[in-house]
Amino acid sequence: MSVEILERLYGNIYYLTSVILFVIGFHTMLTHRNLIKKLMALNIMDTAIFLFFVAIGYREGGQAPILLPGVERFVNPVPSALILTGIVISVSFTAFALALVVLLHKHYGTIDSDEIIAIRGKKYV
Amino acid sequence: MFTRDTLLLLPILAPMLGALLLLLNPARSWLWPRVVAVLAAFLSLVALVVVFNLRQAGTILQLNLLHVVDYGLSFRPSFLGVTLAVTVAALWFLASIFAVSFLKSTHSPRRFFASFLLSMGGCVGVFLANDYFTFFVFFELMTFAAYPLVVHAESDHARRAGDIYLYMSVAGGLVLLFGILLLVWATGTAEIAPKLHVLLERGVNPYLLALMFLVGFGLKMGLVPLHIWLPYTYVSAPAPATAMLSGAMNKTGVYGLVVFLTVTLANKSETLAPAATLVQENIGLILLGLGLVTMLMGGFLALMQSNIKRLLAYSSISQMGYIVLALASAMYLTKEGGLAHTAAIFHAFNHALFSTTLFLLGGVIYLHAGSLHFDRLGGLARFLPFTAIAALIASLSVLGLPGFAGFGSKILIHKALVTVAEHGDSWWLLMTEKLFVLGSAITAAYFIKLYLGIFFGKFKGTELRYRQEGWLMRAVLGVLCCGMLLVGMFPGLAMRFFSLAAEGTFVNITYLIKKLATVDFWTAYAYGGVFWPFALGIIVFVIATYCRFFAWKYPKWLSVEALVFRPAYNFFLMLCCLYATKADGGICDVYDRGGTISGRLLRQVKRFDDLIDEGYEAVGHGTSQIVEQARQLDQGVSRAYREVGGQVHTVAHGMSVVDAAVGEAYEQVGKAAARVPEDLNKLEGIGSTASTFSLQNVTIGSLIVAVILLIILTIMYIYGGQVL
Amino acid sequence: MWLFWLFRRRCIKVNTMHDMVLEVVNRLLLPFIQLFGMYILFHGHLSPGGGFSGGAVIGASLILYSLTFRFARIKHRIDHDTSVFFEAAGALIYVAVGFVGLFFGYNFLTNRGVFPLGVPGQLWSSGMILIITLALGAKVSGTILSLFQELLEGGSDERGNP
Amino acid sequence: MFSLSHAPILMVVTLLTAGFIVPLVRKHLLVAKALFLGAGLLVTILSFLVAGNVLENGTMVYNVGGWAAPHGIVLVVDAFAAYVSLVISVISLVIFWFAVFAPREVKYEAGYYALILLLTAAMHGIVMAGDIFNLFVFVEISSLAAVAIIAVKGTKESVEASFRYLILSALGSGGLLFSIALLFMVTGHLNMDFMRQTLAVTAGQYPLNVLTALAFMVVGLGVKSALFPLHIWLPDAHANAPTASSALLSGLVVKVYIVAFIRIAYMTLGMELFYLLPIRQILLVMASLAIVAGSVFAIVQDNIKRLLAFSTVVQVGYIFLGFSLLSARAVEGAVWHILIHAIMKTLLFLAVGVVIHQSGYKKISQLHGLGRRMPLTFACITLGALSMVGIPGTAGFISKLYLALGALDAGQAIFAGLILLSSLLSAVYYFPLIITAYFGHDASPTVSEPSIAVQLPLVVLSLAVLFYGLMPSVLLPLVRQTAALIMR
Repeated sequence: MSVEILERLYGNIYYLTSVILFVIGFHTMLTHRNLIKKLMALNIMDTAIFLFFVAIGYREGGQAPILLPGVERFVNPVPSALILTGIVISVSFTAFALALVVLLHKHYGTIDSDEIIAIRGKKYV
Repeated sequence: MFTRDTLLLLPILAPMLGALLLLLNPARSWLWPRVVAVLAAFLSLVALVVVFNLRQAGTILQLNLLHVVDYGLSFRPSFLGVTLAVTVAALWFLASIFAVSFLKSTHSPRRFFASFLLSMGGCVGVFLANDYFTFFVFFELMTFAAYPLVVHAESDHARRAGDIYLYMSVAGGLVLLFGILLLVWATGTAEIAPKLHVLLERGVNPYLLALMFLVGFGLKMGLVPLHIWLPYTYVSAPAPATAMLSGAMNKTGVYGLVVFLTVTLANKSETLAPAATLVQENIGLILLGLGLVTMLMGGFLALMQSNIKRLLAYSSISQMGYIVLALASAMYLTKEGGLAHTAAIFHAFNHALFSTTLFLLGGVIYLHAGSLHFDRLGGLARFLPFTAIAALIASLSVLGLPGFAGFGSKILIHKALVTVAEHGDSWWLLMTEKLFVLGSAITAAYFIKLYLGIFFGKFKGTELRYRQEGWLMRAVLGVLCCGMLLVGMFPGLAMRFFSLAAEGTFVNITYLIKKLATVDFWTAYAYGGVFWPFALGIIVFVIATYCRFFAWKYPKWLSVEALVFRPAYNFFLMLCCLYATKADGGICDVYDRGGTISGRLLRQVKRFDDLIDEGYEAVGHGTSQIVEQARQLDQGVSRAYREVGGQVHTVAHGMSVVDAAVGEAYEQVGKAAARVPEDLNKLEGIGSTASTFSLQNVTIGSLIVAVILLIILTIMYIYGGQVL
Repeated sequence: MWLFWLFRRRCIKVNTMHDMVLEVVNRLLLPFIQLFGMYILFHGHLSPGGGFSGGAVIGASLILYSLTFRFARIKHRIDHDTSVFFEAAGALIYVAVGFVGLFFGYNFLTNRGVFPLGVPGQLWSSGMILIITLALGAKVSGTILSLFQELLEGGSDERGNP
Repeated sequence: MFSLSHAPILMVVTLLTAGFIVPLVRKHLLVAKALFLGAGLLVTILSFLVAGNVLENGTMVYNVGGWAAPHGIVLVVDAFAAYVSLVISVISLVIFWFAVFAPREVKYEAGYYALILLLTAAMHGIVMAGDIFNLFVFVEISSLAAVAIIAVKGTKESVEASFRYLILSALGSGGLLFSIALLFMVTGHLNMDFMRQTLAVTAGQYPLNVLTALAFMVVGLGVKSALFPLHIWLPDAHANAPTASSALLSGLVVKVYIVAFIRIAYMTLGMELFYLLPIRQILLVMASLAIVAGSVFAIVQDNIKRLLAFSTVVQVGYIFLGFSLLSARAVEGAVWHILIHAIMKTLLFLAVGVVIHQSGYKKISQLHGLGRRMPLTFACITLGALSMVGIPGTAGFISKLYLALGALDAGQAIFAGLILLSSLLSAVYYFPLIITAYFGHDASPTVSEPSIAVQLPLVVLSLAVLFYGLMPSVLLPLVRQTAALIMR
């Protein structure tokens, strides 16, 4: 029984890891008030999804899908290719967010979200 | 392209183009807006008369415009529609002439005349419409176009009146739209044609539909629970505008109600006849109650007013009660309701005449005496004899004395109610007739009050502004009075005419004219149908004066407004404020609670985190011990090396200089590296010590995302488990 | 990522340290890093890698360069405008290559039939892919460098003008 | 050589290329402006041609690089895509014009134009993308550009609002990517057509994947399109952006994500799922809440732009309501509303931006008597507001009519009532704007109308409001086809 569970866990180790990473990211996102940390959390979440995506295309013992003699087992190249794009997007998102944080720090003198709110005041109405 | 049917557009387009002309031309001339207004109204009237003549000759004009989506504008006036349209256009023409001299000194004449014309276009369009969509389009156009008329004075009172008018009208319009949509959905078309059987077949509740239309049209008419906008509006608008609000725009509501009740709620299927009759009778009974309440309440409230326009406004409400009574009788009597139906239309026509006259007269009085309050008026008969005579004719018309306009229609309504009582055979239907008499008596009472208060006694105001009415005003009032007298002198002729109009629309009946021919007004009068109320009215007036009833101001909390609308409005406002101030900033509040719980949860996770940290620390400690030992070993080895390599040492002395440089460099790097975490620490600030869970800004967003995600996931899993 | 120079502020001279070791080591390392980047770029169609990876490596090398040597000096060599230009040029070359297909009557970005395909496995093969990879490399390295410059300049401003 | 079949890719590429060239020529602002407007005009013409072609010959499929569907990247221009990209190109052209001629609000104009071009290109891409991953990429590009065009204003509030938007939007993208991963796992395809075919077979085998994907997608795209409880970024972001950005964001961007949602959820996952799962009810509830709560929030606003932003929340609710009612007329109404709300909200935001710039007043209570100082602008605002309320004869009436009739068709009269109720509420929050402007003492005699070039977009949009209110048949075939496509 327990062996079975372990086997299943092992079989889905990448998915499992990605979910755990995702949750870690979310946890950080929620609990930290520092904007930089929030961004890091965002990146962790992104990474989790990337891992998940790449894991879909992975095949045990597979190689890069280049037509060379002697290699017969390929991984699915599509997810990797997509994730490359995803990484680019993630990088630009992060960079942009960092630039905004710099601006925020210039305007408010802090990068703590609570303090920013306190300075800005609750202007909901 | 321009066939004879295009003629239908002219009466609508002429005033609208006039309004457009006024809006686009910013010339500040005195004459320009007035000339445009009168000419446009005249053009519209002439076109309508032509249409009316064609219709009488049997030609039915039909015009479909912009027929695009499923519903375009479509005009195909019924006989009734054309009749009322001509009436209304004539009144409008007269009122615009009146306005020319009345609005001598007021501001923004351009705005006034533009919206005057625009609402005229809307009003005429309503009467010419073939389907409810067209009807609704022009109905709304008229409502919105009349808004500037209401707030024309731009005083606080006017603005408040405008707000009430606007929001109630929008609400009423939307309810009406809902009704129309329901009708369209049920029957597939917005056409004005008998639909009751379709409704019954499709299982749509006809009462609900009737309720929606009743609210929509009743609001425009000022039926009792929906009447509160009416006094405010009528008081604040200038006299010609008020005259049209009451005399013409009110009639769109009446027309709509007539058309809906007698055409749309008519039945064409033989098999469904009993059910349809039941529905019609029930609606008739409900309307009977509504009409009575409106009539009596309007009358009582009018009795208590001390402002001419307010009194007339409540009088107008009361008169609407009469019309509803007639309509209710028509519904209740179904197949035999032709007479009642004719009575309703007839009375609507009469009301258009005399309420226009009365409100215009109110304007004259205001212009000359500078006030509308009885406290500041009196004895005007000496100064304004023409006005006094006109007012007498109009008042007697409202009362329905023989020879005046209201006479024929009131007799007919009375007859209809008597028929209802005979037909229904129950005590309270009999009471209806008695209450009708009472209502007439109250009408008589407040008109006596009005007349005595204004024209007799001593003048209580400060000074009279003008000595005489302008000749334009006199002409207009004279024409109107002549009209009223004519209608009053020959009620039979007028009735025959309106029965024709009724026959054109009211599909259930085929016998009308013959039966109506038997009505003899003058003998009916001899039976006391109208005389008694008048006598009773004098008694009521005397009693009321004796008991100082007029001085009695009913407490504010008693009014419908204070009882229903204001609490509702306040409640809504409170809801808005509570909801918006608290909720928007803190949907957070709700989430906050969820947040603390999840925060607690997360703290557990953090403890786990700490545990791992401790583990790392312990491992690190062990590692550092190992490293320490290794270092000692290393030192030993290096000592050995040093002993062995003493000579090498001297050789390498030169090298050591370089070594020192490198070391220094490293030190610098180290210092720089040390500075970086310091800076980072500074940046982090309190953030790093955030152990308490706080929800702000982005956090709220992400939390909401998470919560919604969880909710959706849960729901979907529950469902998905069942389905897939 | 030229969108960052929207947020560019006036640059203020930064006191960066002058370190011999770093300079020496970097002078040794940089050619190899860049060569490696070039390798990835040029073999984008033959082995794992390609425009983004190669461009990122080259861009990283440029960042390293500008971190190590004085900021002022990098301003002489690769200033912000240049990096922005590289970005835009990369993208435009990409589009231009795409249009070549259109001119020959094929679809946008068509490779087969327009460009000589060559023998698989050789460097000069697979048509336009190499050109595209190079263009992308230029774009990515330019972007990364301009990002870095952007953040640096924004940061300097943060200290300079409160 | 350039046959019409290339038009879809040309639309995207033109905008992108212009977006890359504009910052290069930033020293010559006149050239940049000309390029900016020229690209917009070209794309508008192309989108008209494409729409005509789609109406005539049916769906256009463009294989980028000559590779056909399952392996290559394809652009699919069906009626839906043609319709929405027509809306995007026309409205954005008007906004381009405004951005060029309106008073400056932004420091780096060329960069601002480039961002707008990029955003527009991405929107066209989202609409036309044939595979789900390219859709994602375009979604990301548009999100990034959308955040950027808020932040370029550079004020405290706008930076803060855009940061919040950025983070939430990134969260949303994460959700979307996750759902794409899950769907890819099940189907092995990224092309939407093939996905649908495969899903018909495999969805039953992996129900959990599909469900989770759907949930993530609702949340991911819900955040981006500001579906009610996820809307919290919107009011600040739209209220603090430069005028042209506000108009672009409220009028188009928010709706493009709805289009993406419809593409994936309705047209890829298939309608069968919607009848099986409660997703429709969830959307209905969220949309109704959006309509009611958004209206109530809007009522208490005094800041005009925030009022308009909350009104956008309401309108998004309308569109989702129409799509989730799942009756032909309701879907048609929602499709209408995409266009009509774009016209109305762009008009209102631009006009209000003009008013704010000319007078400096940001609050309704300050507007006393401005209607006489700026007659044309306020005439446009009045028309827009009347249309928002749904007065017959204006465009807003048409879509509300369709939505209400659709609700009745779906057998849920309560939603028809809801739509009418919200009409009343919107009267309550829009009319004070007009009334204070027209009726009241003249507070600021120095305020004057802006130049004719700035007013031109307002007039054009006002005429469009009237035009679609009176004769909506012009786009009707496209709308009908779109609705049929969605309801397939």
